[in-house]
Amino acid sequence: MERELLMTGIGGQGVQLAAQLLAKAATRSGRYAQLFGSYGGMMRGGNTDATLIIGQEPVQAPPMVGSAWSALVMHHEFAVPTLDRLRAGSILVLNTAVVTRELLPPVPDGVRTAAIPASELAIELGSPAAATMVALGAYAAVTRILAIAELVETLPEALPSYRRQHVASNERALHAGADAAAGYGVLEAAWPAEVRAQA
Amino acid sequence: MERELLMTGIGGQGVQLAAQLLAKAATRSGRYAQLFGSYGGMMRGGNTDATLIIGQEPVQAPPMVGSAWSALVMHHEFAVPTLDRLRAGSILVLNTAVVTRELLPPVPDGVRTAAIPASELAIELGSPAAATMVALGAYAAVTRILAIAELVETLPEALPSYRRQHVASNERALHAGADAAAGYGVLEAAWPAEVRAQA
Amino acid sequence: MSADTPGRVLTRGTLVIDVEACKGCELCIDACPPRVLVMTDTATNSRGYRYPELFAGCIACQACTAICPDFVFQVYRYDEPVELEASLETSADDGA
Amino acid sequence: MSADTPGRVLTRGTLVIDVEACKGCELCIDACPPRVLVMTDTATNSRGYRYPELFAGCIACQACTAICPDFVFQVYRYDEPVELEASLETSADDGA
Amino acid sequence: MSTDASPASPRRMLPILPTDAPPERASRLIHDFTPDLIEVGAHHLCPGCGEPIAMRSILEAVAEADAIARAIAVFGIGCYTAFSNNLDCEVLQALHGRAPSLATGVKRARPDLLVFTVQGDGDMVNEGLQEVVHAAARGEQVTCFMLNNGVFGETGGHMTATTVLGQRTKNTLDGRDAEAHGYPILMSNLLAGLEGVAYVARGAVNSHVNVNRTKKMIQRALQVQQQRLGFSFVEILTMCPTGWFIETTEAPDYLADKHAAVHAMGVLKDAAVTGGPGAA
Amino acid sequence: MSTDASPASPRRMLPILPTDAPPERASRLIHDFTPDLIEVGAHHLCPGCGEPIAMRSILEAVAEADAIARAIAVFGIGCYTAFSNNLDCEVLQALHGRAPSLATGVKRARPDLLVFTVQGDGDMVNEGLQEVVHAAARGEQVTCFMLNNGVFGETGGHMTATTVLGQRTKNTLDGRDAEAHGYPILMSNLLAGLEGVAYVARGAVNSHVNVNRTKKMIQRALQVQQQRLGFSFVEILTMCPTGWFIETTEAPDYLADKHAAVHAMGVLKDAAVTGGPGAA
Amino acid sequence: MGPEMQLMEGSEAISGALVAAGVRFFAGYPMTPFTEVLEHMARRLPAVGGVCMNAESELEAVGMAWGAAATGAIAATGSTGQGLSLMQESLSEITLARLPLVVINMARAQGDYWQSTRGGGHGDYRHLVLAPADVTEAVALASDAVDMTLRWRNPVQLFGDYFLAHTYQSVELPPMRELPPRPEWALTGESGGTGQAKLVSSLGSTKQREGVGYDLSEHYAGGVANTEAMLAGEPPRIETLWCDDADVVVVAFGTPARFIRDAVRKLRESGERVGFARPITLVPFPSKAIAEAAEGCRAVAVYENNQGQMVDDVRLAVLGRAPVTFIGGLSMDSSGFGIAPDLEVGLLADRIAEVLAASGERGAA
Amino acid sequence: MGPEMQLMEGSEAISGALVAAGVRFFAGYPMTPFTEVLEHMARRLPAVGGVCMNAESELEAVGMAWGAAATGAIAATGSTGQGLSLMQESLSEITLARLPLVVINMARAQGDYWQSTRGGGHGDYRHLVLAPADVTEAVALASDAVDMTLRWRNPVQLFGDYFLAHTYQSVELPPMRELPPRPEWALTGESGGTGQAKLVSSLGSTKQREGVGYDLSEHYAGGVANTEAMLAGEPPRIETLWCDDADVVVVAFGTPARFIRDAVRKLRESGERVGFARPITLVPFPSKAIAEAAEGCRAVAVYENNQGQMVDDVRLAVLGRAPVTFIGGLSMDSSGFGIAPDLEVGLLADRIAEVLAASGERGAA
Ligand SMILES: Cc1ncc(C[n+]2csc(CCOP(=O)(O)OP(=O)(O)O)c2C)c(N)n1
Ligand SMILES: Cc1ncc(C[n+]2csc(CCOP(=O)(O)OP(=O)(O)O)c2C)c(N)n1
Ligand code: SF4
Ligand code: SF4
Ligand code: SF4
Ligand code: SF4
Ligand code: SF4
Ligand code: SF4
Ligand SMILES: [Mg+2]
Ligand SMILES: [Mg+2]
Repeated sequence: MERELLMTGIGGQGVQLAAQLLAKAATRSGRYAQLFGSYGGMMRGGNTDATLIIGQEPVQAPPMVGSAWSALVMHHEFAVPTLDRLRAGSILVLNTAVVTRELLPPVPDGVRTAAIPASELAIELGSPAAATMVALGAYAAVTRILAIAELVETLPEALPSYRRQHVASNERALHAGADAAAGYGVLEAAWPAEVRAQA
Repeated sequence: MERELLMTGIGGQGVQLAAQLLAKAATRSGRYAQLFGSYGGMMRGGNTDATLIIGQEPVQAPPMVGSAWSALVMHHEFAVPTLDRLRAGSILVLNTAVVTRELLPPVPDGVRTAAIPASELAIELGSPAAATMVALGAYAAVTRILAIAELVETLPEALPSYRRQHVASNERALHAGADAAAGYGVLEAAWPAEVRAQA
Repeated sequence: MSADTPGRVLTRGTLVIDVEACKGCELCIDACPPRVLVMTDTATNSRGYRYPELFAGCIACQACTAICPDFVFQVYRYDEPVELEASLETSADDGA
Repeated sequence: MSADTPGRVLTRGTLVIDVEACKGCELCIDACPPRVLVMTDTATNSRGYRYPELFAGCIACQACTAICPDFVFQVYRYDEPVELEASLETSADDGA
Repeated sequence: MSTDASPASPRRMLPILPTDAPPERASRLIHDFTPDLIEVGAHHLCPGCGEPIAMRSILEAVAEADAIARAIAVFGIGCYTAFSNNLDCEVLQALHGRAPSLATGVKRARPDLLVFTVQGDGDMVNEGLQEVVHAAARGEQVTCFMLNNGVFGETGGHMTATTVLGQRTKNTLDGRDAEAHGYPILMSNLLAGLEGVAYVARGAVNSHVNVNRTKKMIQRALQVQQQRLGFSFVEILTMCPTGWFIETTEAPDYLADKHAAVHAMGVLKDAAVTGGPGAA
Repeated sequence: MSTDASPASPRRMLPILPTDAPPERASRLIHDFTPDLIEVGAHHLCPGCGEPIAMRSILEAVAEADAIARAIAVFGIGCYTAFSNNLDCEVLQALHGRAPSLATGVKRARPDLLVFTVQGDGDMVNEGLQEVVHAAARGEQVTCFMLNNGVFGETGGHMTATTVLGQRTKNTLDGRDAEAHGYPILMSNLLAGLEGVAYVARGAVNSHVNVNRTKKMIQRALQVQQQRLGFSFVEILTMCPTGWFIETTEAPDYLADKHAAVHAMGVLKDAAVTGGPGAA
Repeated sequence: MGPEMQLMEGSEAISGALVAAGVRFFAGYPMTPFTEVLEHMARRLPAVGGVCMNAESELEAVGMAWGAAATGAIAATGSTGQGLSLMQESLSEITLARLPLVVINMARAQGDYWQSTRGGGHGDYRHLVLAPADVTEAVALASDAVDMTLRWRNPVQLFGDYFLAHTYQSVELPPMRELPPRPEWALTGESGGTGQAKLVSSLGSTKQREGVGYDLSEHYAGGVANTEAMLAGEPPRIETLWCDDADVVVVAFGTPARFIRDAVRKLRESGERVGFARPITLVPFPSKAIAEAAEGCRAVAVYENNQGQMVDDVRLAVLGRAPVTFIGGLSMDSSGFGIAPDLEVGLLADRIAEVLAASGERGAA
Repeated sequence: MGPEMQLMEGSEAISGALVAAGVRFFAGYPMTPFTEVLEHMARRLPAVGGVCMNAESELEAVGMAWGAAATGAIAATGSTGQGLSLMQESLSEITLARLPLVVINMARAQGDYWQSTRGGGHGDYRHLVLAPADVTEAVALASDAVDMTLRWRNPVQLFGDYFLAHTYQSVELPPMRELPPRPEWALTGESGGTGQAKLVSSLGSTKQREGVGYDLSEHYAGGVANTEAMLAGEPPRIETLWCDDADVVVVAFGTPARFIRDAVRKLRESGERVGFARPITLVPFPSKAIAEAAEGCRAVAVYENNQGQMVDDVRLAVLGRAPVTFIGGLSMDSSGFGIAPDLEVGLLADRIAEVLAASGERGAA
């Protein structure tokens, strides 16, 4: 079973770091992750996207997929190709602090959305750059892709050495996201029960 | 009709110059020549060979042939592959001043030989380097491949500019060779009568 | 050269600043001899970059435009210098 | 150094010349300080090259072997110099 | 564009002058946004990059020499390549390192044209060292401009053959160490020693004073070419805050203190002074 | 072998000494035919060629440094390549121009070995200029020997990047002309200016005095390498009568009057004197 | 799966695998998407006593690797597109000199298939070419590349792309291997003065005996024999899926093959009889396996991210037994890095469906 | 035949023909057997106001030719083996930049067939490749090469060898042609400052419009279209003899084909039904004509002076309709120049006879 997560945002939102964290945490948990990130150069405000696939067996899917189980949209500017790949039943975590209703490009029918004002929560936490961490916390909560604890444990390894002092703030961001998503419950569990038990 | 002439000698005997002269004269006479020379570097005493083909139409034969209508052997040292390519009826002009009976490698049966002490005659003429010119004169005489006059006319063009002063001595060498071969008559005329008339 | 009236500063020229072209590198800030260029505090252009603003006292020396990697400036020289209201900060050496 | 007996020349060493290896370039001829090396007139080795021959008066200086491109020489130094019969030519400066 | 007028900042109190339109007061435009020959002003080079500054000076000099309609620029490969399809001046794009040979072909085929290359240190001193040295020794009547930032900016800030000792780059993690990575090549000094070379100068764009000084070098180099005095060369030290892993505002001083301390600025050779190639 | 004793020649009268066997008189062999490390003495280089002389000196120096069993020679491509399969010293054959990079790989993999290249002017200054300059700047602990005859001997005597002005070669039929073909590169001078370089000297083999002087340069260069002082380089001017289209006997003077007049002999740099690379 | 599993991008995983397999010398020059291989090598090699050279250019990189390889060090180099083109002269001669070398070809798209498989240099030579489709396979093939290059004394290429270099996957690096003993042909200096001094040369390693010069013909004949033995002795590898009853078999290699596999899987799921074949070794090409996979099918479709190169090898394998249709195309990627934005599973499935439609059903005349 | 006929070696004749056809810029670096082309160019070009550069290396030679070509001068360069390998990066990019260029490839033997016909550089590109068998044909093809390279704005190679370079033949050089007008894409400096300044680049010649960067995909698509048009538009050429009733057709190219032709003629004379086919254009390969020539024969034999490269193209042409046997082999020439001492008409005839014997007679099952 492979679970696809598409992430899209703009430079400075921390999309790649969050993607790395989830992929590393999944690997630590004994799952197989595959992550392909792309970003438009070093310019601020450029697009930043990631295709993350987590499976219980070595990943078979290609680095970029045409259809995804879930998405995490931090910004609307380059979001169209991501939203286009969602299908009925896909899970969408939306950073509503930036992507307001008016700015949101069309979303396929049947997509289940968790609206999380991630950027706002991050600013409130004093870590505006941790916006995607907040959204990731929410994503983990509504999908049970991994436990928040598993993400937190992986933080020290995922952060570049010169950013290790940010472990605590990122931890807070993950929890804040999970808390913000509490109202959605589990939209769809990523893994069948027996697998979750195993992990 | 194509007539093959293989030439072999050692550095310093003037083999390549004689080959060039015949090829150029043939071209001037409206025939088609093809000449491929090979020599073993700049060392004195190295081999020097040439495959010359003259035809009335553009030459079809490859640059080096397996079987030849005639040969001109100035030295025995590297002569075996040349003699091997002669067949019954082939014409051989042999520089007997160097290639004595004892030194001569086996010659196929039926080869018609004109024995010309070319090197000796050249020394007598005071032009030891013109040995192959003498042999070429003899060759022209016994094959009528071209008239001696045609060779003589081409001399100025064939000699490199810094050797133009040698026209006269080379002319003498050609005649001396033809004279020396007089006793053999025409062993075989290179071209059918009508062709000769045309030229 | 000409002594400034206190509280006012002799101004020989001015700029047009193509704010949208700016990438916020601040090279112009240090380059400006009278230090009349100052970065916005938090205001940014649409790409998210802060950009310079001009105070009185420009001497039209073209230093800012010489060093700006993003071709942000037009420099104009006044036909006649004028005195404009200045601030303490901009005339002080440690400027903005 | 030691004055030569007239008609004889002090000789400090000698050569072995690998005549077959020689390519007749004559570099040794000019290199030899006492000019005791001379090319054959017409004699050649089997490849057709003339080669050097040695007269009395070698000083075992190794100049010939230093410059010979074809490694033709062995140089021997006599334990004791000897006087050998010389020729006018070889002791003269314009030598052979 | 969001305008912020937070009253917390004292600076906001100052009289900011309007700069969104030409002044109404009588005045003269003395320097425009973009040099005439750069067709699209906006480029995607990094904030604080020195290369656009150098590029601008080169183009201004070509325009001022009134040579726009008889010039061909040959571009190398590096970040500056962003300008190769962005100029209103004819451009031939070369492969990485090969521009001087292409420029040679252009100039020999069209000796009447003004031919110059735009290359970086990676392009010229690494990949294409041989080409430029040969062109210089040949006394080729072309001008080569080298934007020297001591790194391959384009690939992310790796060491080049001009990186100074001790400089940290992406693949000299502990700083360039002579034992492991050797010494920098001082390109201007190397070329100045060649007989075919008529003009060599090293400038920089880390201050407006240096920008102006360098502009004069560029002008002189083009002049030397037009007078057919021999090969001309201007090396321009440029900031690369991205590849140097420092703030944009630190880059000009870093250039002066590190890079220019080794690659010293100045005119190293001028045929007019020494009497032309061959006179040295 | 035909011995001629024509009575017409007065020289035949002179007492020619026997030289076909070692002397019977008590004596000591002080110089043998072929240096120990040249396995097959005979080679097919032209009469009067300077390259075998240089080759001999290099090998003698290696032997005298007692480094035979820990040396690797890296050969370029030129007439001297005839020696690459002819030595009792380990040899790595490089492509035309690439020897310094191969030598770098060898030395970095085996820093304990003595590594040197044997290249010609065509190989080093034409095809492989970049490789040697980079290796030198890197302060690579190898020695490069360059046999400089100012032509591609191997291809028949064409102009190289060291051919002096006015020299007639196969493709500069009217002599090398600066306008058309540029100026020669003075390789030793170029390298001496690089910081990583510890030793540079230019010798020649056109007289036994120069052969001996050059031998000392070679010895010193190898010493410099063994002391890990930096890159070392000896350029050796060699005769190429074939490529120069002159008599063998004229070649030594031609070298002195033409080639060495431009490529001047001498020690250009010695780290022991100047204090090692980096001290300059 | 295990505690040693780590998330790594392809470049890092390949570097790690090479070092684990014994590579101790690397030289390279940055170029996207090869750059990170160089960076990871620069980090990993010094730690194990190896050497990584920041060569001044690709020409010099391959030369340095050549020199190191001649001493018996296990050496590697690599580049991308233009850089590999520059190395062709040396790659050709290193092969003639019978030296082992691992070449990491992080290609931009797949336009260099011919260069890699035919040899872009001069003369007759072949490199073994391994084309992993993902990071896990790249790790395995990197180890194999080291084994193969030592076994045959012939360069071996790992043919990857931007995706392979930059995709992160959970992988387990193999443990560090003990270095094999230095091969007897390697230069060490020690044979000098013995009368048997070694020679490593593309012209042969036999010293001059009689006469002058190398024994070129002997050397060339040896090279030919080695190439033949290598091509015959190294088993071709391929991944095939669902070919037994396929109407159409689709052939693709490298990362693009994963997109094709996905497209084929999709078509299978919707009931189409489509098969999938992915050559893992491009040299030797799995011709027999492809011919078998194509046995009885109505058409073979070939996808490559180029104008059609491997399609020749597929045609040579199938040799007229089924029509071979090219469904690939040049990467129109505006970054120039060949990340192939046209690699869309849906689009690929459509192209395959077209071939299916045109070819009719298996067994039907 | 006429008074203008002169005896010339191939190198000189090719040089003369190129200059007559309009080549005005040449740059090269000596290497046997290409050297004489350079020498003759150095003699002939200045006389007609052209330029011949003694480039310091092959890399620089091809760069100089590139620069000259960009100004609209008809340019040529060339080399041999190693030298051509060094040029691959540039040859690839010159093609992408859509510049005309004539490349004289005086190969050592025929081991560089793949390099020439597939392109040894990076990416998808093809050069037209013309392989004359003798000097007369070389003269004609040299003129055609100039026409073709101007017609397609794509490099064209003349693939010769030691024999072609060094064989003297009686030939007539074509008269000097008038130079064509400078093409509109050529750089002249003049468009500078007009707002439409020209750009010549392998990344495209469209200037930056919206956004940043070249329009790579447009440029690549244009290149693909040009390559396809060229390959379809340039008629393949071939010489065929005695194929109609042949039991075995022998395919060979270049000078070696003349030895094969002689061998085939000999076999015909002794009553054997052997045919001969010689591709004159290697790109485009005369596949259709080969397939036709092979129609009904029992076997196709391919001779090349290499380990077997063109044999792939023959197999692709015949596509299983007849067995294809390789009867060539690597040149074992000890000079290294590939003059192929194994090219013996008798020996070749024997090899062909073997294929004949093994294949049985035409029409017999
Ligand atoms: C043959 C080749 N190798 C490598 C590259 C990758 N590459 C592109 S730009 C560049 C470095 C450019 O450095 P520099 O010229 O200093 O320019 P900068 O980016 O610093 O402006 C490299 C290595 C290439 N394009 N071609
Ligand atoms: C890439 C390449 N280009 C050209 C050649 C042909 N070539 C062989 S040796 C040589 C010149 C050698 O010159 P140099 O190094 O000066 O040696 P010399 O022959 O003068 O001793 C050339 C051009 C070659 N072998 N390889
Ligand atoms: S120098 Fe230019 S880009 Fe940088 S801050 Fe000033 S105006 Fe902006
Ligand atoms: S023109 Fe001079 S004084 Fe005016 S803003 Fe620019 S730098 Fe400052
Ligand atoms: S130097 Fe040597 S090769 Fe030359 S003539 Fe003297 S002995 Fe003979
Ligand atoms: S050793 Fe000296 S003196 Fe004796 S022959 Fe040689 S050069 Fe002359
Ligand atoms: S990487 Fe450096 S050189 Fe390149 S654009 Fe950025 S600052 Fe400029
Ligand atoms: S051509 Fe010159 S370098 Fe070569 S062997 Fe002859 S003399 Fe020596
Ligand atoms: Mg740079
Ligand atoms: Mg030389």
